[in-house]
Amino acid sequence: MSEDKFNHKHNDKFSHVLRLADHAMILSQRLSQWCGKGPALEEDMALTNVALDLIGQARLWYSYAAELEGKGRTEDDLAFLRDAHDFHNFLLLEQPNGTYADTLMRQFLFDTWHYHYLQALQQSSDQQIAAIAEKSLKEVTYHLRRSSDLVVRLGDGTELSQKMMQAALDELWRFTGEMFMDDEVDVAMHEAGIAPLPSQLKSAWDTHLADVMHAATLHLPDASSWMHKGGRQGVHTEHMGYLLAEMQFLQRAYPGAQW
Amino acid sequence: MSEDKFNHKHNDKFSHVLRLADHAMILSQRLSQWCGKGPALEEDMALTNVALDLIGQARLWYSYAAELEGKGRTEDDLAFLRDAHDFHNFLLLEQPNGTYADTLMRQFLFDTWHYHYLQALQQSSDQQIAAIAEKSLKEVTYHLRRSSDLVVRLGDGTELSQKMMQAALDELWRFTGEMFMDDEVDVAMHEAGIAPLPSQLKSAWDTHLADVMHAATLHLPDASSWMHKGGRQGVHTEHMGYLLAEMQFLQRAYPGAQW
Amino acid sequence: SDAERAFQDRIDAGIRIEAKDWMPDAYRKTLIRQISQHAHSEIVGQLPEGNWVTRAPTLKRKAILLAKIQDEAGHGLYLYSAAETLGVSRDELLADLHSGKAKYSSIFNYPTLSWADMGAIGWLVDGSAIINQIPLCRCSYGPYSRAMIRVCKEESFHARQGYDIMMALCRGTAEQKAMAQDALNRYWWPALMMFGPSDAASVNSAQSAQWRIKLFSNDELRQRMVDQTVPQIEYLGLQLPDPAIKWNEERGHYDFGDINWDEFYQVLKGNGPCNRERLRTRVKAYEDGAWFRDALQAHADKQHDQKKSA
Amino acid sequence: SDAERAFQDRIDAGIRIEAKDWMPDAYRKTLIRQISQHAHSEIVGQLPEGNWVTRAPTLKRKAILLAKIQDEAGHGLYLYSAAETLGVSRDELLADLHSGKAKYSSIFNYPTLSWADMGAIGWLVDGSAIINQIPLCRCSYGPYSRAMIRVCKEESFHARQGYDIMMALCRGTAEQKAMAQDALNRYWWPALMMFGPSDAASVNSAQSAQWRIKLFSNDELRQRMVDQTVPQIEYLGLQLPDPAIKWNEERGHYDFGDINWDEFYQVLKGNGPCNRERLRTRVKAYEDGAWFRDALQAHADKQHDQKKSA
Repeated sequence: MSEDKFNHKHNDKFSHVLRLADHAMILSQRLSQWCGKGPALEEDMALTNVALDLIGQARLWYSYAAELEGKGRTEDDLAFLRDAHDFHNFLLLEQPNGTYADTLMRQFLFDTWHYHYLQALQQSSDQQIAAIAEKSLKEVTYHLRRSSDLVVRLGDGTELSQKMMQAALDELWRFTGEMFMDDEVDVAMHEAGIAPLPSQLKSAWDTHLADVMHAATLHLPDASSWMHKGGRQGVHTEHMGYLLAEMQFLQRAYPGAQW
Repeated sequence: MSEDKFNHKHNDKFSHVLRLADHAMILSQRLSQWCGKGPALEEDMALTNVALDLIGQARLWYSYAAELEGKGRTEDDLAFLRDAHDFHNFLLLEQPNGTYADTLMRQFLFDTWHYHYLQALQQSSDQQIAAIAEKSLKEVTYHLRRSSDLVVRLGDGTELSQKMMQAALDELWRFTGEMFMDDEVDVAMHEAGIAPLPSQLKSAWDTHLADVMHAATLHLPDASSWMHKGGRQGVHTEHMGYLLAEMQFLQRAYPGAQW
Repeated sequence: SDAERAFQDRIDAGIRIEAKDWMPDAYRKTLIRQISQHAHSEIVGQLPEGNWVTRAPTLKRKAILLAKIQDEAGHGLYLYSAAETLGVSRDELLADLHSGKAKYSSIFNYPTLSWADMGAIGWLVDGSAIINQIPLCRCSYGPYSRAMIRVCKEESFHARQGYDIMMALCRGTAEQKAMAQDALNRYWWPALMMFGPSDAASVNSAQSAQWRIKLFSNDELRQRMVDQTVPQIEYLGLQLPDPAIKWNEERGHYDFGDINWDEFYQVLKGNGPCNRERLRTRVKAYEDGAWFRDALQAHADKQHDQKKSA
Repeated sequence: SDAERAFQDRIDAGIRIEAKDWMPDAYRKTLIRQISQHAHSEIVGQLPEGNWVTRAPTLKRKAILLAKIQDEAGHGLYLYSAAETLGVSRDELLADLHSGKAKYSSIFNYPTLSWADMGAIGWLVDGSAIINQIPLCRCSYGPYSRAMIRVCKEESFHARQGYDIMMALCRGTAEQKAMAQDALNRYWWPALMMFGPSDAASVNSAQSAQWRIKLFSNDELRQRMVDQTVPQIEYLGLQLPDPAIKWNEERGHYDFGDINWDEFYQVLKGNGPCNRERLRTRVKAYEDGAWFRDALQAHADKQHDQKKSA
């Protein structure tokens, strides 16, 4: 464990920004594993585009987090030199790509949260956060439109595609709960007028999900089913360590080198 | 690239021992990926046992290599702090596990080489090398007996198993050529009476392969087909980087720590 | 019945029941359930450790971990064999595991998130297992008791090796010590839960006690684990993972906090962090291995036919 | 025939041929082969770079590499579209790729073994591609020439980015510089081979030249690449990857060593280091994606039916 987890609890704004960075970073990393292997050329391009948008957003958030921290760390230090327990992304985002149906469903479930969260974040009392949110929202609006559209077309496609999309939804559902759990960082951010409470976004998320799933002829899993949590607190799934070992190899193997 | 590749060319004995260490290390690493996932409990135990033997051998070779180098590096430094281009194992050994048929065929092809190489190495003019070879040979004799036996039983098993074993053989064949290519290190070692020339082992290898494949009702691929090479010179396949990123993570992420 | 009375008399006299002896159906069934659950735990228990074997930080640690995982497969073998003496095949037992009908220890549904978890598992999980199993070396069913003797011997090695990993981390860098603390915090409660529900909520205990296949209550064993482990935590210089832990002079035991039984039952129901992954991995291994087992059988049949016709 | 003569006259007059124009069958076939081979190269070419995108050393480099890979998919799209104007579908072209009937640039059958390879590919491979393609911006077939104009514009970015990676490595640590040298050594000869066999061994060149779909000989373009690259190597402070490289005052060009054409033909025959992996990856991607493409089609059909019945 690095110092992050133990010494920075006081710095809630740093934690908050870092979480947003980690969400974008880890999902971008997963998406980039599809490069050149998508189901159609147009899809390869679109998915790479989302990965690119997210890495751009991660860079903005990491840079701001580094500034807030004020210890001279860079965006690359934050991305490449923290171990798993210091990453604060949702468990959903680190899940393996699975089939393309799993990848798209993961994207849709996150895009819906991301869209509503950024929308609220535009009203942040922190000008920098509001500005990054506004810029990101332009991209995420497109991400959400795209993934919603694909979920509908693939849900209401063939028998096989419906089955695959339903299986993806059922598989990933247990990771959606933590997106709406408020913790002390959230409460502090909300009280400071910096960010919305995640729990406040749940009904908008539910509504969009219900609409899309209806059009997609997919069934929403039981809302009361057991939900996993821990990602934002640094308690991940076993997939996270492998993801980072690969992602961080060069920075770890050649410490201090400029690239 | 570290200094290894560029400054140690003169130290042929170091290179030679390091190659033996790397063969054992990398194959052991691949085998350990099967832990708890084998096709039968007895098989899990046996395969883990081979992985254990190999890691034991790797430790002996690395320790001796470190001693020969005389720069204060340890067995762990050699295993965990070199990048891919400084590893000198056969390409065959770094290939992904594939199906269990692929794993067994890779094992058999290597065991046959390993057995004959170690047997010759017992006569090394270097006492330490002869001693490690003798100790290793006891284990490898069992490895070869086991993998030969399994190749026969699975080749001459069901239609499916025969097909799978044949496919494994066809797939891995192109990596067997470099086991018998003499390079400058081999020539120097041979001239010093330290090791056999790899090319000298080819006919014993061929004979054992022919016997086993005959009993296994499998067909040997064309002997003149194109062979890949490069592993012993540090030019690997794309799989190697991923294998090392995973294997070396902790040593890289926590430099200098004692475990 | 007379047979049942005679059976219980033998048990009370400390005479071992052997496979060929008459035994009540319920005794047989309870044993099959208990032994197979234990066997399944050994097999599934390879997975959380297998998760770090490719990332072990030194060659020596890697070798020790490999040997441990190999031992676990061996324990699985003894235990399936012990269960088989009761007239059930390994394939039947595995089918129950794969369908979710049979259970394995819930502890293996927790993820291994750092190298320190290899220490915590050896120390706390094998430690608890030993406390559970030592009494079973004296249980009434001969094949089970003999299997337990072998298992316990090896597991005490594993527990010591786990503690050794923790020691190295606690003597290491601040980051390493934090890693050890985190592993202790995450594994402490699940390890306590390994002893099962509290006596008040425990079913079938009385009958099992009478049959001498359960020799101490869950709560007694759990207390033994806490009493044994707290001084070890202190020796490591780690913080206690439960603020309620306190020496109770009067009881001569450590008091400790309330266990979150809701979590226990959620994990049991399949909602633990890794239930799906663990079972899926085992089922996949078994299904992917079908061709292999079939082929060995087919080859053996061919050999047999050849011998007959020769 | 008259049509053929008129066709050739238009070409000689520098007038572009368009999709709807009459053209000789052989012209059409040659173009389909050439354009689709180029398209396939873009698609397969994503893979060696995709191999490092998850391991890029900085966020900025990762973003640049992602953008490059995306551009390549885009080039594939333009080029398949250009080929489609000649009356062949993308699925037919892909089927030929997957069966091994159609080729792609052999350079992508070499492995990417270090981060420096991302530099070498941008610099040497895209650099060579541009030298090949710039003349094609003026080729006789309109859709192809227009696609080439777009492609070349983006590829000159890629080449510069690749050189920038090499610069950073050569200014970096000794290890980084060694990495750059190693990448140059491994990619140099394959990059020279990208221009195809030497003119003496080249088939169909005369006809293609007459049709203005091949405007310079392989050897001319190869010489251009060497002349352009040697000073860059020197500027980077790297050693020349070929001891025979030497400025020839008389020719006004660099001399260089003999190319190992045996290796070239082996790679072409499928024996390159990664031929199997690359093709297998693409075939798997296509097959795994069938459900996706089918579903989008099925959905579109449903929408269409609804509109009709509404």
